[in-house]
Amino acid sequence: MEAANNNSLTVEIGADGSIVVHGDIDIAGGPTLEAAILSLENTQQVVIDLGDVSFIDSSGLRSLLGASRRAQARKSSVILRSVGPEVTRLLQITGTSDQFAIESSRD
Amino acid sequence: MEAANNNSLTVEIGADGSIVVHGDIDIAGGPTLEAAILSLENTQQVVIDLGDVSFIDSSGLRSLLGASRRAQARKSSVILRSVGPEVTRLLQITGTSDQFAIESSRD
Amino acid sequence: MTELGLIGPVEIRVPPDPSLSRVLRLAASGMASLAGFTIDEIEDIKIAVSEVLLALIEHGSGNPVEVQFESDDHSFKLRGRSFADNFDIEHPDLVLCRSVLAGVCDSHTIDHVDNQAHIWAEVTHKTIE
Amino acid sequence: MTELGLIGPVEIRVPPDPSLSRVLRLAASGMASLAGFTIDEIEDIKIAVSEVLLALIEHGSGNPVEVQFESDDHSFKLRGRSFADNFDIEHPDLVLCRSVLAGVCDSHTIDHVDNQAHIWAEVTHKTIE
Ligand SMILES: Nc1ncnc2c1ncn2[C@@H]1O[C@H](COP(=O)(O)OP(=O)(O)O)[C@@H](O)[C@H]1O
Ligand SMILES: Nc1ncnc2c1ncn2[C@@H]1O[C@H](COP(=O)(O)OP(=O)(O)O)[C@@H](O)[C@H]1O
Repeated sequence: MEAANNNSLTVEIGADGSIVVHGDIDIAGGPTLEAAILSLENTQQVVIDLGDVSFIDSSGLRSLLGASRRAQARKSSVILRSVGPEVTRLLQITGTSDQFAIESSRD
Repeated sequence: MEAANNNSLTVEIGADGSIVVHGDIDIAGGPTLEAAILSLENTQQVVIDLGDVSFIDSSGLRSLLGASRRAQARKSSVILRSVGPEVTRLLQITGTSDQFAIESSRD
Repeated sequence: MTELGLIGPVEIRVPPDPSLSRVLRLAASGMASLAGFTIDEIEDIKIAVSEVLLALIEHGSGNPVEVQFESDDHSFKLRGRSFADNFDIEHPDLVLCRSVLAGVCDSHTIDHVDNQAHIWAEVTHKTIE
Repeated sequence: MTELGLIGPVEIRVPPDPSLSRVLRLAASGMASLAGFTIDEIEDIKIAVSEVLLALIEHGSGNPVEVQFESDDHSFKLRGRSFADNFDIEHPDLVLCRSVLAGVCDSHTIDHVDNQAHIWAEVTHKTIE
Protein backbone atom coordinates (compact mmCIF):
# COMPACT_ATOMS: atom_id res chain seq x y z
CA MET A 1 0.00 0.00 0.00
CA GLU A 2 1.24 3.49 -0.85
CA ALA A 3 1.52 6.30 1.65
CA ALA A 4 -0.92 9.10 0.96
CA ASN A 5 0.59 12.06 -0.86
CA ASN A 6 -2.52 14.23 -1.17
CA ASN A 7 -1.80 14.02 -4.82
CA SER A 8 -3.79 12.78 -7.75
CA LEU A 9 -0.68 12.15 -9.86
CA THR A 10 2.22 9.68 -9.68
CA VAL A 11 5.21 9.41 -11.97
CA GLU A 12 7.30 6.39 -12.85
CA ILE A 13 10.41 6.14 -15.00
CA GLY A 14 9.97 3.51 -17.72
CA ALA A 15 12.65 1.01 -18.79
CA ASP A 16 13.49 3.27 -21.74
CA GLY A 17 13.85 6.36 -19.54
CA SER A 18 10.43 7.73 -20.47
CA ILE A 19 8.41 9.55 -17.82
CA VAL A 20 5.22 7.55 -17.35
CA VAL A 21 2.49 9.66 -15.79
CA HIS A 22 -0.53 8.25 -13.93
CA GLY A 23 -3.40 10.48 -12.91
CA ASP A 24 -4.44 14.09 -13.30
CA ILE A 25 -1.98 16.79 -14.42
CA ASP A 26 -3.53 19.63 -12.45
CA ILE A 27 -2.42 22.22 -9.91
CA ALA A 28 -1.69 19.42 -7.43
CA GLY A 29 0.02 17.03 -9.84
CA GLY A 30 1.88 19.48 -12.11
CA PRO A 31 4.79 20.04 -9.68
CA THR A 32 5.41 16.27 -9.36
CA LEU A 33 5.64 15.97 -13.14
CA GLU A 34 7.83 19.06 -13.36
CA ALA A 35 10.26 17.64 -10.79
CA ALA A 36 10.52 14.40 -12.77
CA ILE A 37 11.23 16.29 -16.00
CA LEU A 38 13.86 18.51 -14.36
CA SER A 39 15.65 15.49 -12.90
CA LEU A 40 16.09 13.90 -16.33
CA GLU A 41 16.14 16.56 -18.99
CA ASN A 42 19.84 17.40 -18.84
CA THR A 43 21.01 13.88 -19.48
CA GLN A 44 18.48 12.52 -21.95
CA GLN A 45 15.69 13.18 -24.42
CA VAL A 46 12.42 13.94 -22.61
CA VAL A 47 9.70 11.42 -23.46
CA ILE A 48 6.42 11.73 -21.53
CA ASP A 49 4.02 8.81 -21.66
CA LEU A 50 0.45 10.09 -21.19
CA GLY A 51 -1.27 6.72 -21.67
CA ASP A 52 -2.79 6.91 -18.19
CA VAL A 53 -3.65 10.61 -18.15
CA SER A 54 -7.24 11.64 -18.73
CA PHE A 55 -7.17 15.12 -17.27
CA ILE A 56 -4.98 18.17 -17.77
CA ASP A 57 -5.55 21.86 -17.04
CA SER A 58 -3.56 25.02 -17.79
CA SER A 59 -1.26 24.51 -14.80
CA GLY A 60 -0.36 21.05 -16.15
CA LEU A 61 0.10 22.45 -19.63
CA ARG A 62 2.45 25.07 -18.17
CA SER A 63 4.74 22.30 -16.89
CA LEU A 64 4.79 20.73 -20.35
CA LEU A 65 5.37 24.06 -22.09
CA GLY A 66 8.23 24.92 -19.71
CA ALA A 67 9.87 21.60 -20.52
CA SER A 68 9.38 22.25 -24.23
CA ARG A 69 10.96 25.70 -23.97
CA ARG A 70 13.98 24.35 -22.12
CA ALA A 71 14.29 21.48 -24.61
CA GLN A 72 14.23 23.90 -27.54
CA ALA A 73 17.01 25.91 -25.89
CA ARG A 74 19.04 22.68 -25.89
CA LYS A 75 18.10 22.09 -29.57
CA SER A 76 15.98 19.17 -28.42
CA SER A 77 12.25 18.62 -28.03
CA VAL A 78 9.69 17.07 -25.71
CA ILE A 79 8.13 13.90 -27.06
CA LEU A 80 4.56 13.10 -25.97
CA ARG A 81 3.53 9.45 -26.21
CA SER A 82 0.04 7.95 -26.11
CA VAL A 83 -1.70 11.30 -25.99
CA GLY A 84 -5.39 11.00 -25.04
CA PRO A 85 -8.29 13.16 -26.24
CA GLU A 86 -8.25 15.40 -23.16
CA VAL A 87 -4.63 16.46 -23.66
CA THR A 88 -5.17 16.81 -27.42
CA ARG A 89 -8.12 19.09 -26.76
CA LEU A 90 -6.16 21.34 -24.37
CA LEU A 91 -3.27 21.61 -26.85
CA GLN A 92 -5.74 22.58 -29.57
CA ILE A 93 -7.64 25.12 -27.45
CA THR A 94 -4.42 26.84 -26.53
CA GLY A 95 -2.76 26.49 -29.95
CA THR A 96 0.29 24.80 -28.43
CA SER A 97 0.32 21.46 -30.29
CA ASP A 98 3.35 22.52 -32.33
CA GLN A 99 5.44 22.91 -29.17
CA PHE A 100 5.64 19.14 -28.86
CA ALA A 101 6.60 16.10 -30.89
CA ILE A 102 3.54 13.83 -30.69
CA GLU A 103 4.82 10.26 -31.01
CA SER A 104 1.40 8.61 -30.75
CA SER A 105 -2.21 9.39 -29.86
CA ARG A 106 -5.06 7.29 -28.56
CA ASP A 107 -8.86 7.62 -28.51
CA MET B 1 -29.81 9.50 -25.02
CA GLU B 2 -31.90 9.46 -21.87
CA ALA B 3 -33.62 12.51 -20.46
CA ALA B 4 -32.15 13.62 -17.16
CA ASN B 5 -34.10 12.55 -14.12
CA ASN B 6 -31.83 13.99 -11.41
CA ASN B 7 -31.66 10.45 -10.25
CA SER B 8 -28.81 8.06 -9.73
CA LEU B 9 -31.05 4.99 -10.10
CA THR B 10 -32.97 3.42 -12.96
CA VAL B 11 -35.16 0.35 -12.90
CA GLU B 12 -35.94 -2.12 -15.64
CA ILE B 13 -38.29 -5.10 -15.64
CA GLY B 14 -36.47 -8.26 -16.74
CA ALA B 15 -37.93 -10.90 -19.07
CA ASP B 16 -38.79 -13.05 -16.02
CA GLY B 17 -40.58 -10.16 -14.27
CA SER B 18 -37.65 -9.41 -11.97
CA ILE B 19 -36.93 -5.81 -11.03
CA VAL B 20 -33.45 -5.06 -12.32
CA VAL B 21 -31.93 -2.10 -10.53
CA HIS B 22 -29.08 0.03 -11.89
CA GLY B 23 -27.36 2.60 -9.72
CA ASP B 24 -27.47 3.81 -6.14
CA ILE B 25 -30.37 2.95 -3.81
CA ASP B 26 -30.26 6.15 -1.79
CA ILE B 27 -32.66 8.91 -0.77
CA ALA B 28 -32.95 9.93 -4.44
CA GLY B 29 -33.26 6.44 -5.92
CA GLY B 30 -35.28 4.67 -3.22
CA PRO B 31 -38.65 6.07 -4.34
CA THR B 32 -38.10 4.89 -7.94
CA LEU B 33 -37.41 1.38 -6.69
CA GLU B 34 -40.38 1.52 -4.34
CA ALA B 35 -42.72 2.55 -7.17
CA ALA B 36 -41.50 -0.39 -9.28
CA ILE B 37 -42.08 -2.84 -6.42
CA LEU B 38 -45.56 -1.47 -5.69
CA SER B 39 -46.58 -1.78 -9.34
CA LEU B 40 -45.73 -5.50 -9.42
CA GLU B 41 -46.10 -6.96 -5.96
CA ASN B 42 -49.80 -7.72 -6.05
CA THR B 43 -49.61 -9.86 -9.16
CA GLN B 44 -46.31 -11.70 -8.81
CA GLN B 45 -43.43 -12.76 -6.62
CA VAL B 46 -41.04 -9.85 -6.01
CA VAL B 47 -37.54 -10.59 -7.31
CA ILE B 48 -35.03 -7.73 -7.13
CA ASP B 49 -31.83 -8.06 -9.16
CA LEU B 50 -29.05 -6.08 -7.47
CA GLY B 51 -26.29 -7.10 -9.87
CA ASP B 52 -25.67 -3.46 -10.83
CA VAL B 53 -26.08 -1.91 -7.39
CA SER B 54 -22.96 -0.94 -5.49
CA PHE B 55 -24.44 1.52 -3.01
CA ILE B 56 -27.33 1.41 -0.57
CA ASP B 57 -28.13 3.47 2.52
CA SER B 58 -30.83 3.24 5.20
CA SER B 59 -33.44 4.97 3.02
CA GLY B 60 -32.88 2.33 0.33
CA LEU B 61 -33.01 -0.42 2.91
CA ARG B 62 -36.34 1.00 4.12
CA SER B 63 -37.82 0.48 0.66
CA LEU B 64 -36.65 -3.14 0.68
CA LEU B 65 -37.87 -3.74 4.24
CA GLY B 66 -41.29 -2.28 3.41
CA ALA B 67 -41.58 -4.63 0.45
CA SER B 68 -40.56 -7.53 2.66
CA ARG B 69 -43.16 -6.65 5.29
CA ARG B 70 -45.91 -6.41 2.69
CA ALA B 71 -44.77 -9.69 1.10
CA GLN B 72 -44.85 -11.46 4.48
CA ALA B 73 -48.41 -10.20 4.98
CA ARG B 74 -49.25 -11.93 1.69
CA LYS B 75 -47.42 -15.08 2.88
CA SER B 76 -44.79 -14.38 0.27
CA SER B 77 -41.23 -13.03 0.42
CA VAL B 78 -38.87 -10.68 -1.38
CA ILE B 79 -36.12 -12.44 -3.30
CA LEU B 80 -32.82 -10.62 -3.70
CA ARG B 81 -30.65 -11.72 -6.61
CA SER B 82 -26.95 -11.03 -7.26
CA VAL B 83 -26.43 -9.23 -3.96
CA GLY B 84 -23.14 -7.33 -3.83
CA PRO B 85 -20.90 -6.74 -0.80
CA GLU B 86 -22.30 -3.27 -0.10
CA VAL B 87 -25.87 -4.51 0.28
CA THR B 88 -24.70 -7.55 2.25
CA ARG B 89 -22.85 -5.26 4.62
CA LEU B 90 -25.86 -3.02 5.22
CA LEU B 91 -28.11 -6.03 5.86
CA GLN B 92 -25.56 -7.32 8.37
CA ILE B 93 -25.07 -4.00 10.16
CA THR B 94 -28.80 -3.61 10.61
CA GLY B 95 -29.49 -7.30 11.36
CA THR B 96 -32.08 -7.48 8.59
CA SER B 97 -30.64 -10.28 6.39
CA ASP B 98 -33.36 -12.69 7.54
CA GLN B 99 -36.08 -10.43 6.13
CA PHE B 100 -35.12 -11.48 2.61
CA ALA B 101 -34.61 -14.61 0.57
CA ILE B 102 -31.11 -14.22 -0.88
CA GLU B 103 -31.07 -16.11 -4.18
CA SER B 104 -27.43 -15.34 -5.04
CA SER B 105 -24.56 -13.14 -3.94
CA ARG B 106 -21.51 -11.81 -5.73
CA ASP B 107 -18.13 -10.44 -4.63
CA MET C 1 1.92 1.91 8.48
CA THR C 2 0.02 4.12 6.11
CA GLU C 3 -0.16 7.78 6.91
CA LEU C 4 -3.21 9.87 6.24
CA GLY C 5 -3.19 13.24 4.57
CA LEU C 6 -4.62 16.28 6.31
CA ILE C 7 -7.32 17.55 3.99
CA GLY C 8 -10.01 20.15 4.44
CA PRO C 9 -12.12 21.31 6.01
CA VAL C 10 -14.38 21.29 2.98
CA GLU C 11 -17.70 22.99 3.72
CA ILE C 12 -20.60 22.33 1.39
CA ARG C 13 -24.01 23.95 1.47
CA VAL C 14 -26.79 22.42 -0.60
CA PRO C 15 -30.53 22.80 -0.99
CA PRO C 16 -32.47 19.87 0.54
CA ASP C 17 -32.46 17.99 -2.76
CA PRO C 18 -32.13 14.18 -2.52
CA SER C 19 -30.30 13.96 -5.82
CA LEU C 20 -27.35 15.78 -4.26
CA SER C 21 -26.65 12.84 -1.99
CA ARG C 22 -24.56 11.27 -4.73
CA VAL C 23 -22.64 14.51 -5.31
CA LEU C 24 -21.73 14.73 -1.63
CA ARG C 25 -20.64 11.09 -1.63
CA LEU C 26 -18.41 11.76 -4.63
CA ALA C 27 -16.78 14.73 -2.91
CA ALA C 28 -16.27 12.82 0.34
CA SER C 29 -14.89 9.72 -1.34
CA GLY C 30 -12.54 11.84 -3.46
CA MET C 31 -11.21 13.47 -0.28
CA ALA C 32 -10.93 10.19 1.59
CA SER C 33 -9.12 8.58 -1.32
CA LEU C 34 -6.60 11.43 -1.52
CA ALA C 35 -6.13 11.22 2.23
CA GLY C 36 -5.21 7.54 2.02
CA PHE C 37 -8.26 5.75 3.43
CA THR C 38 -8.77 2.15 2.31
CA ILE C 39 -11.55 1.16 -0.08
CA ASP C 40 -13.61 -0.36 2.75
CA GLU C 41 -13.20 2.77 4.85
CA ILE C 42 -14.28 4.89 1.89
CA GLU C 43 -17.42 2.75 1.53
CA ASP C 44 -18.21 3.46 5.17
CA ILE C 45 -17.59 7.18 4.70
CA LYS C 46 -19.96 7.21 1.70
CA ILE C 47 -22.68 5.54 3.75
CA ALA C 48 -22.14 7.97 6.64
CA VAL C 49 -22.45 10.95 4.27
CA SER C 50 -25.69 9.53 2.88
CA GLU C 51 -27.14 8.94 6.34
CA VAL C 52 -26.28 12.47 7.50
CA LEU C 53 -27.89 14.01 4.44
CA LEU C 54 -31.02 11.89 4.52
CA ALA C 55 -31.58 12.49 8.22
CA LEU C 56 -31.34 16.26 7.73
CA ILE C 57 -33.44 16.30 4.55
CA GLU C 58 -36.18 13.88 5.63
CA HIS C 59 -36.50 15.11 9.19
CA GLY C 60 -35.50 18.74 8.78
CA SER C 61 -37.71 21.68 7.85
CA GLY C 62 -36.80 22.05 4.18
CA ASN C 63 -33.87 24.35 4.87
CA PRO C 64 -30.45 24.15 3.22
CA VAL C 65 -28.09 21.55 4.61
CA GLU C 66 -24.48 22.28 5.46
CA VAL C 67 -21.96 19.50 5.66
CA GLN C 68 -18.32 19.68 6.53
CA PHE C 69 -15.65 17.07 5.74
CA GLU C 70 -12.21 16.91 7.26
CA SER C 71 -9.48 14.30 7.29
CA ASP C 72 -6.72 14.42 9.89
CA ASP C 73 -3.97 11.95 10.67
CA HIS C 74 -6.24 9.24 11.99
CA SER C 75 -9.84 9.81 10.95
CA PHE C 76 -12.39 11.26 8.59
CA LYS C 77 -14.78 13.59 10.37
CA LEU C 78 -18.08 14.75 9.04
CA ARG C 79 -20.60 17.18 10.40
CA GLY C 80 -23.97 18.16 9.07
CA ARG C 81 -26.45 20.74 10.16
CA SER C 82 -29.69 22.34 9.11
CA PHE C 83 -32.15 24.71 10.72
CA ALA C 84 -35.20 22.71 11.76
CA ASP C 85 -38.09 23.64 14.04
CA ASN C 86 -38.73 20.01 14.86
CA PHE C 87 -36.33 17.13 14.62
CA ASP C 88 -37.65 13.94 16.16
CA ILE C 89 -34.57 11.96 17.14
CA GLU C 90 -36.77 8.98 18.13
CA HIS C 91 -38.54 8.71 14.75
CA PRO C 92 -38.31 5.06 13.55
CA ASP C 93 -36.57 6.07 10.30
CA LEU C 94 -33.95 7.94 12.28
CA VAL C 95 -33.50 4.91 14.49
CA LEU C 96 -32.57 2.86 11.40
CA CYS C 97 -30.32 5.70 10.24
CA ARG C 98 -28.58 5.77 13.64
CA SER C 99 -28.08 2.05 13.63
CA VAL C 100 -26.37 2.34 10.23
CA LEU C 101 -24.24 5.24 11.47
CA ALA C 102 -23.29 3.18 14.52
CA GLY C 103 -22.25 0.35 12.19
CA VAL C 104 -20.08 2.37 9.82
CA CYS C 105 -18.69 5.05 12.15
CA ASP C 106 -16.46 4.74 15.17
CA SER C 107 -18.52 7.40 16.90
CA HIS C 108 -21.40 9.69 16.10
CA THR C 109 -23.86 12.09 17.72
CA ILE C 110 -27.21 13.50 16.62
CA ASP C 111 -28.83 16.38 18.46
CA HIS C 112 -31.26 19.23 18.08
CA VAL C 113 -30.34 22.45 19.85
CA ASP C 114 -31.48 26.04 19.22
CA ASN C 115 -33.64 25.01 16.26
CA GLN C 116 -30.65 23.41 14.61
CA ALA C 117 -30.35 19.71 13.86
CA HIS C 118 -26.76 18.65 14.07
CA ILE C 119 -25.00 15.37 13.25
CA TRP C 120 -21.39 14.55 13.85
CA ALA C 121 -19.69 11.33 12.78
CA GLU C 122 -16.18 9.96 12.57
CA VAL C 123 -14.67 7.06 10.63
CA THR C 124 -11.27 6.03 11.97
CA HIS C 125 -8.41 4.79 9.79
CA LYS C 126 -7.26 1.33 10.80
CA THR C 127 -3.50 1.44 10.48
CA ILE C 128 -1.58 -1.80 10.15
CA GLU C 129 1.76 -1.26 11.81
CA MET D 1 -34.04 17.06 -27.32
CA THR D 2 -32.52 16.27 -23.95
CA GLU D 3 -33.69 18.23 -20.98
CA LEU D 4 -31.41 19.31 -18.21
CA GLY D 5 -32.14 18.97 -14.54
CA LEU D 6 -32.14 22.00 -12.26
CA ILE D 7 -29.59 21.24 -9.62
CA GLY D 8 -28.05 23.37 -6.93
CA PRO D 9 -26.79 25.83 -6.09
CA VAL D 10 -24.06 23.86 -4.40
CA GLU D 11 -21.70 26.14 -2.49
CA ILE D 12 -18.31 24.80 -1.49
CA ARG D 13 -15.70 26.51 0.64
CA VAL D 14 -12.20 25.06 0.72
CA PRO D 15 -8.79 26.03 2.02
CA PRO D 16 -6.40 27.02 -0.80
CA ASP D 17 -5.08 23.46 -1.11
CA PRO D 18 -4.24 22.29 -4.65
CA SER D 19 -5.15 18.70 -3.85
CA LEU D 20 -8.78 19.75 -3.51
CA SER D 21 -8.96 20.55 -7.22
CA ARG D 22 -9.81 16.91 -7.91
CA VAL D 23 -12.50 16.88 -5.22
CA LEU D 24 -14.19 19.93 -6.73
CA ARG D 25 -14.03 18.35 -10.20
CA LEU D 26 -15.67 15.21 -8.84
CA ALA D 27 -18.48 17.21 -7.25
CA ALA D 28 -19.04 19.28 -10.39
CA SER D 29 -18.96 16.30 -12.73
CA GLY D 30 -21.36 14.39 -10.48
CA MET D 31 -23.79 17.32 -10.63
CA ALA D 32 -23.38 17.79 -14.36
CA SER D 33 -23.92 14.10 -14.98
CA LEU D 34 -27.12 14.07 -12.89
CA ALA D 35 -28.28 17.17 -14.72
CA GLY D 36 -27.90 15.46 -18.09
CA PHE D 37 -24.82 17.07 -19.62
CA THR D 38 -22.95 15.03 -22.22
CA ILE D 39 -19.57 13.48 -21.54
CA ASP D 40 -17.78 16.13 -23.61
CA GLU D 41 -19.61 18.91 -21.79
CA ILE D 42 -18.66 17.35 -18.47
CA GLU D 43 -15.01 17.31 -19.55
CA ASP D 44 -15.28 21.03 -20.27
CA ILE D 45 -16.94 21.67 -16.91
CA LYS D 46 -14.13 19.80 -15.13
CA ILE D 47 -11.51 21.90 -16.89
CA ALA D 48 -13.41 25.10 -16.05
CA VAL D 49 -13.57 24.12 -12.36
CA SER D 50 -9.83 23.43 -12.35
CA GLU D 51 -9.04 26.77 -13.99
CA VAL D 52 -11.21 28.70 -11.54
CA LEU D 53 -9.56 27.03 -8.56
CA LEU D 54 -6.01 27.39 -9.81
CA ALA D 55 -6.47 31.06 -10.69
CA LEU D 56 -7.79 31.80 -7.21
CA ILE D 57 -5.19 29.68 -5.41
CA GLU D 58 -2.12 30.70 -7.42
CA HIS D 59 -2.97 34.37 -7.73
CA GLY D 60 -4.96 34.90 -4.56
CA SER D 61 -3.67 35.77 -1.11
CA GLY D 62 -3.86 32.36 0.55
CA ASN D 63 -7.45 32.80 1.68
CA PRO D 64 -10.19 30.19 1.45
CA VAL D 65 -11.82 29.79 -1.92
CA GLU D 66 -15.59 29.63 -2.40
CA VAL D 67 -17.06 28.06 -5.48
CA GLN D 68 -20.65 27.73 -6.45
CA PHE D 69 -22.11 25.29 -9.01
CA GLU D 70 -25.56 25.47 -10.49
CA SER D 71 -27.25 23.75 -13.39
CA ASP D 72 -30.38 25.21 -14.95
CA ASP D 73 -32.30 24.18 -18.03
CA HIS D 74 -29.63 25.17 -20.50
CA SER D 75 -26.27 25.58 -18.81
CA PHE D 76 -23.87 24.80 -16.00
CA LYS D 77 -22.80 27.95 -14.18
CA LEU D 78 -19.83 28.22 -11.90
CA ARG D 79 -18.58 31.06 -9.78
CA GLY D 80 -15.50 31.27 -7.65
CA ARG D 81 -14.24 33.90 -5.28
CA SER D 82 -11.54 34.55 -2.75
CA PHE D 83 -10.38 37.56 -0.79
CA ALA D 84 -7.14 38.78 -2.34
CA ASP D 85 -5.26 42.04 -1.85
CA ASN D 86 -3.69 41.73 -5.26
CA PHE D 87 -4.94 39.78 -8.22
CA ASP D 88 -3.02 40.49 -11.39
CA ILE D 89 -5.43 39.72 -14.21
CA GLU D 90 -2.67 40.30 -16.77
CA HIS D 91 -0.22 37.77 -15.27
CA PRO D 92 0.98 35.42 -18.05
CA ASP D 93 -0.25 32.32 -16.18
CA LEU D 94 -3.69 33.87 -15.90
CA VAL D 95 -3.60 34.67 -19.59
CA LEU D 96 -3.15 30.93 -20.32
CA CYS D 97 -5.89 30.14 -17.81
CA ARG D 98 -8.23 32.62 -19.53
CA SER D 99 -7.51 31.20 -22.92
CA VAL D 100 -8.46 27.74 -21.61
CA LEU D 101 -11.62 29.14 -20.02
CA ALA D 102 -12.47 30.85 -23.30
CA GLY D 103 -12.04 27.49 -25.06
CA VAL D 104 -14.19 25.38 -22.75
CA CYS D 105 -16.82 27.91 -21.64
CA ASP D 106 -19.43 29.75 -23.63
CA SER D 107 -18.74 32.83 -21.57
CA HIS D 108 -16.64 33.83 -18.59
CA THR D 109 -15.48 36.85 -16.61
CA ILE D 110 -12.61 37.43 -14.21
CA ASP D 111 -12.42 40.52 -12.06
CA HIS D 112 -11.01 41.95 -8.87
CA VAL D 113 -13.25 44.32 -6.94
CA ASP D 114 -13.19 45.34 -3.26
CA ASN D 115 -10.26 43.04 -2.48
CA GLN D 116 -12.17 40.10 -3.86
CA ALA D 117 -11.11 38.08 -6.89
CA HIS D 118 -14.13 36.75 -8.69
CA ILE D 119 -14.54 34.37 -11.62
CA TRP D 120 -17.72 33.47 -13.37
CA ALA D 121 -18.04 30.88 -16.12
CA GLU D 122 -20.79 29.11 -18.00
CA VAL D 123 -20.85 25.93 -20.09
CA THR D 124 -23.95 25.69 -22.27
CA HIS D 125 -25.72 22.42 -23.06
CA LYS D 126 -25.87 21.77 -26.80
CA THR D 127 -29.33 20.36 -27.38
CA ILE D 128 -30.01 18.39 -30.51
CA GLU D 129 -33.59 19.05 -31.43
N1 LIG E 1 -22.41 21.30 12.43
C1 LIG E 1 -21.99 21.69 11.27
N2 LIG E 1 -22.27 20.96 10.19
C2 LIG E 1 -21.84 21.33 9.00
N3 LIG E 1 -21.12 22.41 8.77
C3 LIG E 1 -20.80 23.17 9.79
C4 LIG E 1 -21.21 22.86 11.10
N4 LIG E 1 -20.75 23.81 11.93
C5 LIG E 1 -20.07 24.66 11.18
N5 LIG E 1 -20.11 24.30 9.88
C6 LIG E 1 -19.47 24.98 8.75
O1 LIG E 1 -18.29 25.57 9.19
C7 LIG E 1 -18.30 26.96 8.93
C8 LIG E 1 -17.75 27.69 10.11
O2 LIG E 1 -18.37 27.21 11.26
P1 LIG E 1 -18.65 28.11 12.52
O3 LIG E 1 -17.42 28.95 12.74
O4 LIG E 1 -19.14 27.26 13.61
O5 LIG E 1 -19.78 29.04 11.94
P2 LIG E 1 -21.14 29.43 12.59
O6 LIG E 1 -20.80 30.54 13.53
O7 LIG E 1 -21.92 29.84 11.38
O8 LIG E 1 -21.69 28.20 13.26
C9 LIG E 1 -19.71 27.33 8.65
O9 LIG E 1 -19.73 28.28 7.59
C10 LIG E 1 -20.34 26.05 8.22
O10 LIG E 1 -20.34 25.94 6.80
N1 LIG F 1 -18.65 34.78 -6.58
C1 LIG F 1 -18.93 33.74 -5.84
N2 LIG F 1 -18.20 32.64 -5.98
C2 LIG F 1 -18.47 31.57 -5.24
N3 LIG F 1 -19.42 31.49 -4.35
C3 LIG F 1 -20.18 32.56 -4.16
C4 LIG F 1 -19.98 33.73 -4.90
N4 LIG F 1 -20.89 34.62 -4.50
C5 LIG F 1 -21.61 34.04 -3.56
N5 LIG F 1 -21.19 32.78 -3.35
C6 LIG F 1 -21.75 31.83 -2.41
O1 LIG F 1 -23.12 32.02 -2.32
C7 LIG F 1 -23.51 32.28 -0.98
C8 LIG F 1 -24.50 33.39 -0.92
O2 LIG F 1 -24.01 34.42 -1.70
P1 LIG F 1 -24.32 35.94 -1.36
O3 LIG F 1 -25.75 36.05 -0.98
O4 LIG F 1 -23.79 36.76 -2.47
O5 LIG F 1 -23.43 36.11 -0.06
P2 LIG F 1 -22.44 37.25 0.30
O6 LIG F 1 -23.31 38.36 0.82
O7 LIG F 1 -21.59 36.57 1.35
O8 LIG F 1 -21.67 37.61 -0.93
C9 LIG F 1 -22.25 32.59 -0.22
O9 LIG F 1 -22.31 31.99 1.04
C10 LIG F 1 -21.17 31.99 -1.06
O10 LIG F 1 -20.82 30.71 -0.57
